[in-house]
Amino acid sequence: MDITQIQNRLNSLSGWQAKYREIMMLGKKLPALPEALKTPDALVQGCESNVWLHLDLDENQERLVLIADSDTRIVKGLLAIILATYNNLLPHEAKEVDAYELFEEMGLIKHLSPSRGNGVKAIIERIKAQVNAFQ
Amino acid sequence: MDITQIQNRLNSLSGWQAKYREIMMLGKKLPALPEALKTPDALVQGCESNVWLHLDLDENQERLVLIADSDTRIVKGLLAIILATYNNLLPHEAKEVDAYELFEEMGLIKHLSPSRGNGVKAIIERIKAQVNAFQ
Amino acid sequence: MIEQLRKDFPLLHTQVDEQTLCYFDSAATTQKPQSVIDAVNKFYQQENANVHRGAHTLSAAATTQYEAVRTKLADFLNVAAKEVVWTKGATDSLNLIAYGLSDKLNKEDIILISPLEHHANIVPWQQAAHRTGARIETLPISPQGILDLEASKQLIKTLQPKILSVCHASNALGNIHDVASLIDIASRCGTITVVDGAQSFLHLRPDLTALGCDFFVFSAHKALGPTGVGGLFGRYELLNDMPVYQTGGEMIERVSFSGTTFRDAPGKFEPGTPNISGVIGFGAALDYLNAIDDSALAHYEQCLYRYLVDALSDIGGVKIWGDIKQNIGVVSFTYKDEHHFDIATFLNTYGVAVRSGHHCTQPLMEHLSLSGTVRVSLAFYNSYQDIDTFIDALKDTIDMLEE
Amino acid sequence: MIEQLRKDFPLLHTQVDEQTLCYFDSAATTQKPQSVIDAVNKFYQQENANVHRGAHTLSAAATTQYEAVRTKLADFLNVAAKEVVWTKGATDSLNLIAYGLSDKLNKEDIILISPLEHHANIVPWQQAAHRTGARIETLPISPQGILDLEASKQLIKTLQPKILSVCHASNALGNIHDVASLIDIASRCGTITVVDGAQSFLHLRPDLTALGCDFFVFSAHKALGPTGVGGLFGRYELLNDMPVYQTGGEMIERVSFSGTTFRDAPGKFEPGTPNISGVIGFGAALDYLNAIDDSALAHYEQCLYRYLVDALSDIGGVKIWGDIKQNIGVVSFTYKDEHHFDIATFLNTYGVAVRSGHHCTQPLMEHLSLSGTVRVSLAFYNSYQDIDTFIDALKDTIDMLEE
Ligand SMILES: Cc1ncc(COP(=O)(O)O)c(C=O)c1O
Ligand SMILES: Cc1ncc(COP(=O)(O)O)c(C=O)c1O
Repeated sequence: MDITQIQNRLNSLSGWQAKYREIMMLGKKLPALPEALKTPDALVQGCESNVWLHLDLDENQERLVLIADSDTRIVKGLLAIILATYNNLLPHEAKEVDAYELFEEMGLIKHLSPSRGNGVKAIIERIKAQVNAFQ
Repeated sequence: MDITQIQNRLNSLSGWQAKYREIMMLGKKLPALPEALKTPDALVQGCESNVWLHLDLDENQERLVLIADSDTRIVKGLLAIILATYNNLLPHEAKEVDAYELFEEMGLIKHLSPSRGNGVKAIIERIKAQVNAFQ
Repeated sequence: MIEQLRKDFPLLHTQVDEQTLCYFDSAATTQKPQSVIDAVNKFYQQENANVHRGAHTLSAAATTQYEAVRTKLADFLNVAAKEVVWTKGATDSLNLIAYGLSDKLNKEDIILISPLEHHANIVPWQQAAHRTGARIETLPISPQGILDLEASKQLIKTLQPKILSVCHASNALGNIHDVASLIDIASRCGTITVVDGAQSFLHLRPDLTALGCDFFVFSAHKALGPTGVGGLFGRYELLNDMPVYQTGGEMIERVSFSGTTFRDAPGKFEPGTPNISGVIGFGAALDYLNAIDDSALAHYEQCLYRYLVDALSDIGGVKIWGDIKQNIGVVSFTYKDEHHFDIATFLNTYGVAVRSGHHCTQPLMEHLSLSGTVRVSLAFYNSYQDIDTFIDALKDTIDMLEE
Repeated sequence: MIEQLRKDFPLLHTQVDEQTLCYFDSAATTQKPQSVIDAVNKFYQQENANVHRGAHTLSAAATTQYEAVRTKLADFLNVAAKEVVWTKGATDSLNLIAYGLSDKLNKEDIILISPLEHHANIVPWQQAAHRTGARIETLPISPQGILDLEASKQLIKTLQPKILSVCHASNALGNIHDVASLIDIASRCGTITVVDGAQSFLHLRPDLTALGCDFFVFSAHKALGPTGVGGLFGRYELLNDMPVYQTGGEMIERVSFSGTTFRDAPGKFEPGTPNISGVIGFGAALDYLNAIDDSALAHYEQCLYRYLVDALSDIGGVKIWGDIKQNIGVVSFTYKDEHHFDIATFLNTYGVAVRSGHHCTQPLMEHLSLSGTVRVSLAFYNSYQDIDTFIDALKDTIDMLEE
């Protein structure tokens, strides 16, 4: 599913039970990160649970490739949304995207606990910083 | 005025303006303590304003003689009531008297600020302690 | 009875996310009866004034009320009013005590605590140890998280600690500790004993004279009272002997640039304007507690707790941590390897409010090899219906996780 | 406008001892508008939960609200939210700062304060001086109790103090200090500047970026807010650099028996459960202040103050202390040699609530050779009628004393 499909799907569901279930399912589809890649420098600071994130350019050194994992299913689902947003974009395209705003549009930020919301923000900030470093 | 007269007079007055005025007037009738008698050991601890108190037996070593002063007029008035209660009693009579209760009966304790009420208590405690020491 | 009492707590009847709320986070903070809310309200509407040294009627009345609550609390705990100090809460109280006792510590000394302590009963002692060179040692607990009482007594005798500080009941697991018997041994060793009563105040209503401790701390917000207020009891001689902690107005006898003198306890530990409305609201909480039959209430809480433990035990994969025999009504559990946060988040979508995480007891979690648990903490205002709702929601959650 | 605003304060309409209340003790604590009382009420009835790390909706909402007030306050003071620490009040804030800056002091250093300070801005520095060997010096003031600004600037340059801590406005006399110009000089000497804003917060609404101070402290209860809460601003670098003060839950990053690490500011200074309802109530107070035209209000307060000063000056034997040109609306007076307590007690029988005594400024009183004063402190919710009532009551009182 691309990000628009995810967005439509989440918006179509009523009630937080269904939405969180869907988010969790998105997480399930994300492959687990090999233990070897769960390195300290891949850990995103500022998240309550563990979040590991790697961001790189593809073999042509063109488009973004992100892989990520978390020890909680729901955060992993949130990561799936973030990855769907950024994966495969050109760096200059990624600069135009504001995933946090997207989360806000879906009403997710308002419903997440503030520390969880700050975690999402920390992940997105980290992506932005790395994308900027590519240019 | 003896203590019963004072009590009757205060009870007959309505309103705290009149009562405090009367209390102050009682204080005015109390002679000032000579400066030489305002000694540190005459100072009663636990009062917000300065209160000096001397308690002794009369020349026949029989009846209580109290002299006291304060730098505030109202406390001096309260002292006048306390002195009227204890002066001229035999020590064993004084032991039966509870001046604090008397103040409570007149509604004065309830109306005094708590620290002022504690001051009155401290004065009475001191008198009691000294009276006990006589026996 | 309980149906009647539940009516006194307005928050229990609010809807959260269009769900009826099942509040299971009373160990974090309790809900407040209407009478407490009203007392705070009335104070601000009709009685608001600063306390102490005010000559006007409002100030005198506020002071009288404020001091009357001190006496009420002292009666509740069976100690003297002058042994009660008002603070910001249990954390503030423990900091005051750990600072105040530092003078008595040197690098030969041991501070003995349990591995079950809340961070508030660990870190201030670490700071005191750091300042003085004293050493922190911990009491023995089982792999399950239960204090080994006999071995603990033995350890106290062996170590002869200068200070023993333990919780009366664990906030993470709910375990009740037989602090009286620990204090009994410790006192004979000349140990100063501190009891963290944050969790026991409401559920066990301790008689401090019977417990025999030297210090006891609590937070009002965990016992039906307002936030931002708590207190401590200190045996007068020890209490008054401690150096001043925070300084400022009210707590002084005389200030001058050549030297300042302080009042006696409790005054010397209460600088500045106190949380007047908080204390007065807490007075209403004590009135509320005094008005209900506490043995009936304790019995009900225990029945509720049994019902919860039994229902949870029937669910395969659920593991309950801690002592389920002596417990104030807190269930800390894990389900297989699922993350506590996922479970709590799903439960919340059913209106079930639980807490998840380390519960400010990281050393304990480390001991249990857990990143955290889901914690269901009960109070007398919970109903059997609440528990049924929780169990149903948990089953749904598990189904979803297992999908 | 004022008649309208007065309606917002329920306490102003209560009767005390069958008299209509004239409340002139706002420097001790202000009255609260209904919206603040309602916010506290609503929190306990519908929103009560503990903040931080809670996965459930109520806890998340309480956390969001609590942190939003931090931002609101930061905006009010024109600083960043992470530079704001919540405390129990101004006294707690000053203790935190005096402790936190002690590391920077040694026996060569000078802490410079004014003789007009409240005990809360004296005694914590005396304690810091005691710990570190630093010396306390005071700024020059006139026999009348007015800071000599030029001589003060000169003294700062001469002494090159490590710390300068002065009140923005005096609680005993109401004098407003030109702290900006003192800070300007001090900063150039590398001095750390602390402003006690307990009295200025409400009346002067300081812009801290414009003032340029390193630290600023205040109490909510003196600015329409609840009791038991206050805060401090600290320039981030300096703030974060200070060692932790109180320790416990929330303020830690990781606790273990082998060592504990702490969060960054402001978190590291906020252990334990905060005064959540207090902060939320204070948020409503800030909303209230933000909604009214503050220049109109300040103008009104000044007119009221002039009216009061003029009326008092007409009474023979009355002496007003302090600076009547730059004043937040506090009149401290004596009448001949009469005791302040007698005057305040008589005024109280007319429903006039004033404060009498040393106002927690004993060194100032000593300087003025007074045992105390009668203090009339105004707020924007006072009326001209209040002042007329006071003046009449004072005249009656004087007649009685002169009888
Ligand atoms: C100038 C000043 N500083 C500090 C304080 C202490 O404030 P609080 O008692 O709220 O801690 C006060 C309050 O009286 C004050 O007026
Ligand atoms: C056992 C225990 N001790 C201390 C505390 C700290 O209490 P507070 O956060 O109210 O200061 C708590 C609260 O979580 C607790 O449960």
